[in-house]
Amino acid sequence: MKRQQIYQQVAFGGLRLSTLTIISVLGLIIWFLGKEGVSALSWEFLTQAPRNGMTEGGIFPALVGTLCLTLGAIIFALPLGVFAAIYLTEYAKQGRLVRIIRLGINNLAGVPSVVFGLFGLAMFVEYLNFGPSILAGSLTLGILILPTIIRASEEALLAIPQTFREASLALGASKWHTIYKAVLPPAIPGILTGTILGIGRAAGETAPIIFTAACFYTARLPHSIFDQVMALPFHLYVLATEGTHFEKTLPLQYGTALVLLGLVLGINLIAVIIRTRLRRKIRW
Amino acid sequence: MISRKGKDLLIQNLFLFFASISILVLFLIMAFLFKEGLPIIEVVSPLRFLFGKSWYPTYEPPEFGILPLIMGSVAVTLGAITIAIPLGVATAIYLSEVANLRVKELLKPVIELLAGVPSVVYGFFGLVVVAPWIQDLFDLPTGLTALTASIMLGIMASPTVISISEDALSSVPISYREASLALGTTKWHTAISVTVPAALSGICTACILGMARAIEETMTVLMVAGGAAIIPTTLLQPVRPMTANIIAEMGEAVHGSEHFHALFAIAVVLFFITLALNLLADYISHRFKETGSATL
Amino acid sequence: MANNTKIMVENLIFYYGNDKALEDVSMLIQENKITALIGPSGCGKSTFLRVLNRMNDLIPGTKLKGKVLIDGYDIYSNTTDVVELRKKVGMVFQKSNPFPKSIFDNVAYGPRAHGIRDKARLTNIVEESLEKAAIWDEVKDKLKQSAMELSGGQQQRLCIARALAINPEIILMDEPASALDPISTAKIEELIRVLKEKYTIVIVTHNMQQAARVSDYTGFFLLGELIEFSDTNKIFTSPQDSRTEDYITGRFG
Amino acid sequence: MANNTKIMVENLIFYYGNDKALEDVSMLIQENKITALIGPSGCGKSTFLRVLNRMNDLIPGTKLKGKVLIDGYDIYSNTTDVVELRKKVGMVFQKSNPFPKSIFDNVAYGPRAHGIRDKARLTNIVEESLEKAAIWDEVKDKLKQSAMELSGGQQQRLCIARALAINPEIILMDEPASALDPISTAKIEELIRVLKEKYTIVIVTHNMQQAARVSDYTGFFLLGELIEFSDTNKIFTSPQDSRTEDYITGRFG
Amino acid sequence: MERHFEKELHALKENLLKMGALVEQAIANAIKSLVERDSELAEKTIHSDSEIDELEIKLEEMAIRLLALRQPMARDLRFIVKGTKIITDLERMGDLAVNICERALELNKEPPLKPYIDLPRMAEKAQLMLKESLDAFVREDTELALKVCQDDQLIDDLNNQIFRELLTFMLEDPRTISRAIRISFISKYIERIGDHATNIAEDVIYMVKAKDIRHGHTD
Amino acid sequence: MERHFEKELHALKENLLKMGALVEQAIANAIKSLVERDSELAEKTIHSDSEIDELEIKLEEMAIRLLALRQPMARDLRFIVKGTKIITDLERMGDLAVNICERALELNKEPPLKPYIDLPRMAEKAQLMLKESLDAFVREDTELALKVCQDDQLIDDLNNQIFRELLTFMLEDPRTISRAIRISFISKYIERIGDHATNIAEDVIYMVKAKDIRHGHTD
Ligand SMILES: Nc1ncnc2c1ncn2[C@@H]1O[C@H](COP(=O)(O)OP(=O)(O)OP(=O)(O)O)[C@@H](O)[C@H]1O
Ligand SMILES: Nc1ncnc2c1ncn2[C@@H]1O[C@H](COP(=O)(O)OP(=O)(O)OP(=O)(O)O)[C@@H](O)[C@H]1O
Ligand SMILES: [Mg+2]
Ligand SMILES: [Mg+2]
Ligand SMILES: O=P([O-])([O-])[O-]
Repeated sequence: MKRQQIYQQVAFGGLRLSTLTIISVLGLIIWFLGKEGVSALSWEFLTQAPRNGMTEGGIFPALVGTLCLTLGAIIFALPLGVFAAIYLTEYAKQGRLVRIIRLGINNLAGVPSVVFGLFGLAMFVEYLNFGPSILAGSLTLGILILPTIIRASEEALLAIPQTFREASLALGASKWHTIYKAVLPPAIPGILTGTILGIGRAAGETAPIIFTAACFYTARLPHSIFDQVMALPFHLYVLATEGTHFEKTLPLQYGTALVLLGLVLGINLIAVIIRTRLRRKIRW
Repeated sequence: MISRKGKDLLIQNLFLFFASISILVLFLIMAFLFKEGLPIIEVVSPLRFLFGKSWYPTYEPPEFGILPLIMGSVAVTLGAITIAIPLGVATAIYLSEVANLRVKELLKPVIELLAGVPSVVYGFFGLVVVAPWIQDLFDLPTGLTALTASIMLGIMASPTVISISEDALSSVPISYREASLALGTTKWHTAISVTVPAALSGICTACILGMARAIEETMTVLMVAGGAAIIPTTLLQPVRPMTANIIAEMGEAVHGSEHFHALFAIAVVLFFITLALNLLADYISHRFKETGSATL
Repeated sequence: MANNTKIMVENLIFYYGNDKALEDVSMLIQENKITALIGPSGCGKSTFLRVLNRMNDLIPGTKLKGKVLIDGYDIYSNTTDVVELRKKVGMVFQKSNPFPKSIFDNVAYGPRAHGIRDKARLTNIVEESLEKAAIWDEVKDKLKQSAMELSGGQQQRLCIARALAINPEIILMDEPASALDPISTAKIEELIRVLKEKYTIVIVTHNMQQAARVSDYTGFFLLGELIEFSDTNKIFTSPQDSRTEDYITGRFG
Repeated sequence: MANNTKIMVENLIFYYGNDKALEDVSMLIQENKITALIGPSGCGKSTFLRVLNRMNDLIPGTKLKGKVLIDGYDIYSNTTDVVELRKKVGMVFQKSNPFPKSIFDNVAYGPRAHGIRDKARLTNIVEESLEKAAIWDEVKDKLKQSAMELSGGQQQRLCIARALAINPEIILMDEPASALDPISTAKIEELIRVLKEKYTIVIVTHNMQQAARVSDYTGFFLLGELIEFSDTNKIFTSPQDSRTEDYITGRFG
Repeated sequence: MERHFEKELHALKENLLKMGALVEQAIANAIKSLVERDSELAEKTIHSDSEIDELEIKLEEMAIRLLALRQPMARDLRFIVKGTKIITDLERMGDLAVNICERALELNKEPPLKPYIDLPRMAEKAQLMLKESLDAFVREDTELALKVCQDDQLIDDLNNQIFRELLTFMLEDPRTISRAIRISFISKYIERIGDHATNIAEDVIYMVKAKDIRHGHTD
Repeated sequence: MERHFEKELHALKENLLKMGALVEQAIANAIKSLVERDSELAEKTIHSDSEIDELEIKLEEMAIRLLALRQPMARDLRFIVKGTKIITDLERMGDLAVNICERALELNKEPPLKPYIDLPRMAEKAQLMLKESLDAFVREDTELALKVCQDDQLIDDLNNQIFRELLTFMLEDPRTISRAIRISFISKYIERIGDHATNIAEDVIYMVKAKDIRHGHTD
């Protein structure tokens, strides 16, 4: 029996080590970016356009661009996704068809984002002739996060105990009333979490917007949804891979990386906080 | 005022309408991919396309063999999962079976947060930190290699693996653990002979999804994998995974050209690979469902 | 009180897909009486109960033959309004299932669904229903509190109050006390007995002693058939069918 | 058979954090007898039971005073090997919890964990345990089948077989039949009665009738105190304490 | 709110007392019909025994229903089981009253043998015992019940005394034989009534103390 | 495996039969001690009544335990409740056998009055009724039980006949009075034994058919 105890000690040691490794590597990345990037951060950096062939100045247009694209994606994807999820879980007859649709949605959630980029390019930029624009980019990002939102909402809805529906129907409530009053309220945290995670994803994505919305440089803020915009992730990519001024723009790169990271992690953090808050309040 | 029944019906149809749109859109994607990708068959046979060893889309005549790209993806992905799976699963087991509640409640959300870090940030980090380090370490001409990409992807994929595996482990009913301990076994024995097997399908799913995450990754590999369209023999060579290839060349490909169709065809291949992985994950999680294990 | 038939079930046959779950069941359920349904697991008690307010409609692939008349109206006719039916036939489930809302909102849920918006009237209904369900004293000071914070027995009585709030005539209960401790169970049983003065109650239980304690009539189901239906007194002291006798004396299976 | 004390509990006090869950409990549990623990919900029955095989160790922040001797040895002394203790004191839980493995592997789990690898010996142990748990005939042809495919009652008997396979001397059961239908319950009760020939059994139940049916001794707990402990016969026909009388005659609370 | 079960228990108790009162009345009437040579009253008393009989059946059914439907335990259980015994005792006492009436009817057809002195005293004592035993039952009063048990001796003594007296009568005048024998039967009946009251008292003691005192059992 | 409860029910039944056998034996011995003027046997029989008394207490405790611990229903419940009644009947029959012995002891001190003819016949009949009622109980045989009920008439007739005969004796010879009265008591005791057997038979019918046939009740 003592041997069993020794096995246990050794094994637990290994597990601890793994955890430590993972946590420290991830921590290292953030700490490193933070350390290097924080010196680049300043009010000007956030509120001014890049200057001098993007070797100086700030990231304001990119920040605005990312916000526009993300907002557009949400406006498009949120209602569609939630409504689709409600239909699939509450109304559609659960059978082979729904299962196939579900599989298709799941699968699209895992399709490389570059594929969405290609689709956006072919569909919105070329076929519908929006050109590279906020509209095309938003729609592409919207479609990219649509599966995430549908899936998260569906899961949230499916997690609502059947008994709530039965209880409501047994009280003589109509189907819509049941969904609206008994099913949706407790499902909101789940739907919200899924949505916010989607927002984070949309804000951080690069590949889908390269062909559909982003431009290297524009100092001017967008005036209409048919304008091209700069975006933070693409901006970072451009700075980091454009060999000529690599060393010179390094502080800018760190700054951009930090802002992007902060933006996305901030959004995700909100999701986590909302989830834990609401979960604590609504329990069954 | 319309009757209650009428109102219900109206609302139902409204939902049907929205659902149809989103499903339609999602299926449109596939339609487009195939529409743009399939024409490549007229230029090159599917077998030559998949197994051709050279990728020279701009030569005259062009060569559309994507084997180097596939091998690039494979090399990078295998490298990534050898890092992500052991570390990820071990961490998940630690969190659910060993760590006390406080540690677990702190670390779990942190790791989930990290899953949201944009890939371009990882790419950037790889580019400015890891690549030079690899270059120095192995004394290479360039630090942008399959290994560098593997490391970055491994780090990127591990939160996915940890998070889903840990969910699977935590949702193994506490009663299994109690049953095992009550039979006079140690915690470790309980973990490996009851908890992990019960969560196995969830853990497998986690690994497959981690792998999918590595395969579908675009920006990171674009930035750190080096970009050479050759079949790698060691991990220390630069490679050009499929995703990186698409994004790198799409800007130059003339709309409607063979090159253009070839890039879409690569997307189709990627689509099928992801589909296969997802189906596998789905199958595994359904297969063992009744044994009480956790899935997504 | 005259014995009036409230529910009349005639030659009811019920299928889940191709599986027959009820086989030619006929039963007369009396007004203002408590009718208990007992029988081994899977014999169709819950199915029968849910036929009475058409909750089985929710399960796809079910089929029903025979007649179910409530107050003389065929509830399975094409013109039946299911929502109206369910307002008349309330239901309480095995596991207490309050909504994750406040106690007040739980009870007000039904009335609100039926269009009552007036705050004073709602308050009135809520108070009355909670009183009828013998839980008013325990919760009157915390109506705004979440219903999830109540104990199991209190939750179940809240669910009964919720069902009473829509002013039904019939209350169906599917093993309403099976998840409760003996003391809460006793309270629920006492409540059920009081409620019969105003309502017709049908209760499913796999606890024979409970059926014996609370009901006026008892039906014994076996493999989808109604083996014996009569006076509770009679069933438990001198059943007519030997299968009933075997079951209640514990000699079965 | 002589009446030997198997477990001796002396002035046991148990805390969850700062909440006292057991208050000065002393009890002598006889060898080869069935001891039932009854009482209202939350009175500390499960806590007491889990003290006996130190399953409470798993809950952080618990504190224990007093003595628990099994066969004369203090199980809470520093030198006690908890793993050995739990081999000696088997446990069966309220909800049947077979592992998601084959029937065979479920029963062989304990012996294997304790180092038995020999196939023939394992087969022997499995067969014997299943026989003792009165489920051998029902499963002998499907030992390779998953245990999850058994019915609730069969699962619970399988869990008993699993506990028997490690050859314990004492079996603790925490409401082993509360989730079962009456027929399965009767089978489990019959089994418990047979098992007492070889084992010392302590069973928690909130079903007084069940305690009355199966046990030799009964202890009545209330708010963490052991109010009365004696012959089952005596407790149910002529209890000494008026609180016991009130509880068993249903006049309590 | 009062528990339903307790209401039913209460109803059982009430009916038992009602039955006790009927039996007491029957005994009183029987003795009265004898002493006052009132054959009509005797007839009436015999007739009204059917009421007691019906109550017996009704009460026994109530008890069985309670046992089947309420699964009583401890004190409640003892109350109901002993209740069924008490019912039987009461019914038997009712029958004995009828027997007294029957003998009274026969005696009333013949001239009086002698004024009854001890017999009414004995009957009164027996009635008191019945009353007290039922009181003890209702009030769960073991002391009273014990007193009833002790009083039985008195009745037995009176019975013996009456028998000896009657024997003298008969020996002196054989024409009195058939009457004397009838009277001795009546004395015997009353003695039995006392015995049954004692049974009830013993049952009360068992019910309250959960201890059997019959046949001098103690532990 | 056989249910534990059934084992206990079985044990109750067995003990009831054992008690029945003891009572039968007691009656037989009582009559024998009378007919054969065997005072020793009478003494012994009186003495051994304590065994019956103890069985009564034991059986009643068993029944109460079963009611408390097993919550029997339907047939089982009727069996146990009627069982407790049968126990009382048996115990009472045991007492009556003792009473017979007591009278026998008294009679044996005096010269025989006349050879007993009807009395043993009557006793035999009563024993048979007891035996048959218990058989009916064990076999749940209502026909046999009905027969027992009908047989009771025979015993009543014999009792009356004996009484009339004894009356003649007494009138003829006053010296026989005290003996004759004792014999008439014995006859009465046997009649009561028959009554108790009838009670048992009625209980059997109720138990099996769940129908009360006492007091000519039918529905
Ligand atoms: N949704 C369903 N689909 C298919 N079969 C079902 C469904 N619900 C119940 N059944 C079957 O119908 C039969 C009757 O089930 P029902 O739930 O009415 O039994 P029950 O008497 O309520 O049992 P229990 O006491 O276990 O609740 C069973 O054989 C069951 O397997
Ligand atoms: N893990 C725990 N942490 C804190 N308090 C606990 C814990 N488990 C039980 N308690 C408290 O200890 C007391 C006794 O609980 P226990 O589970 O022993 O009761 P029980 O008699 O088994 O009740 P039941 O019949 O509901 O199972 C209760 O007040 C309960 O709230
Ligand atoms: Mg059911
Ligand atoms: Mg417990
Ligand atoms: O396309 P990405 O996932 O690399 O941003």
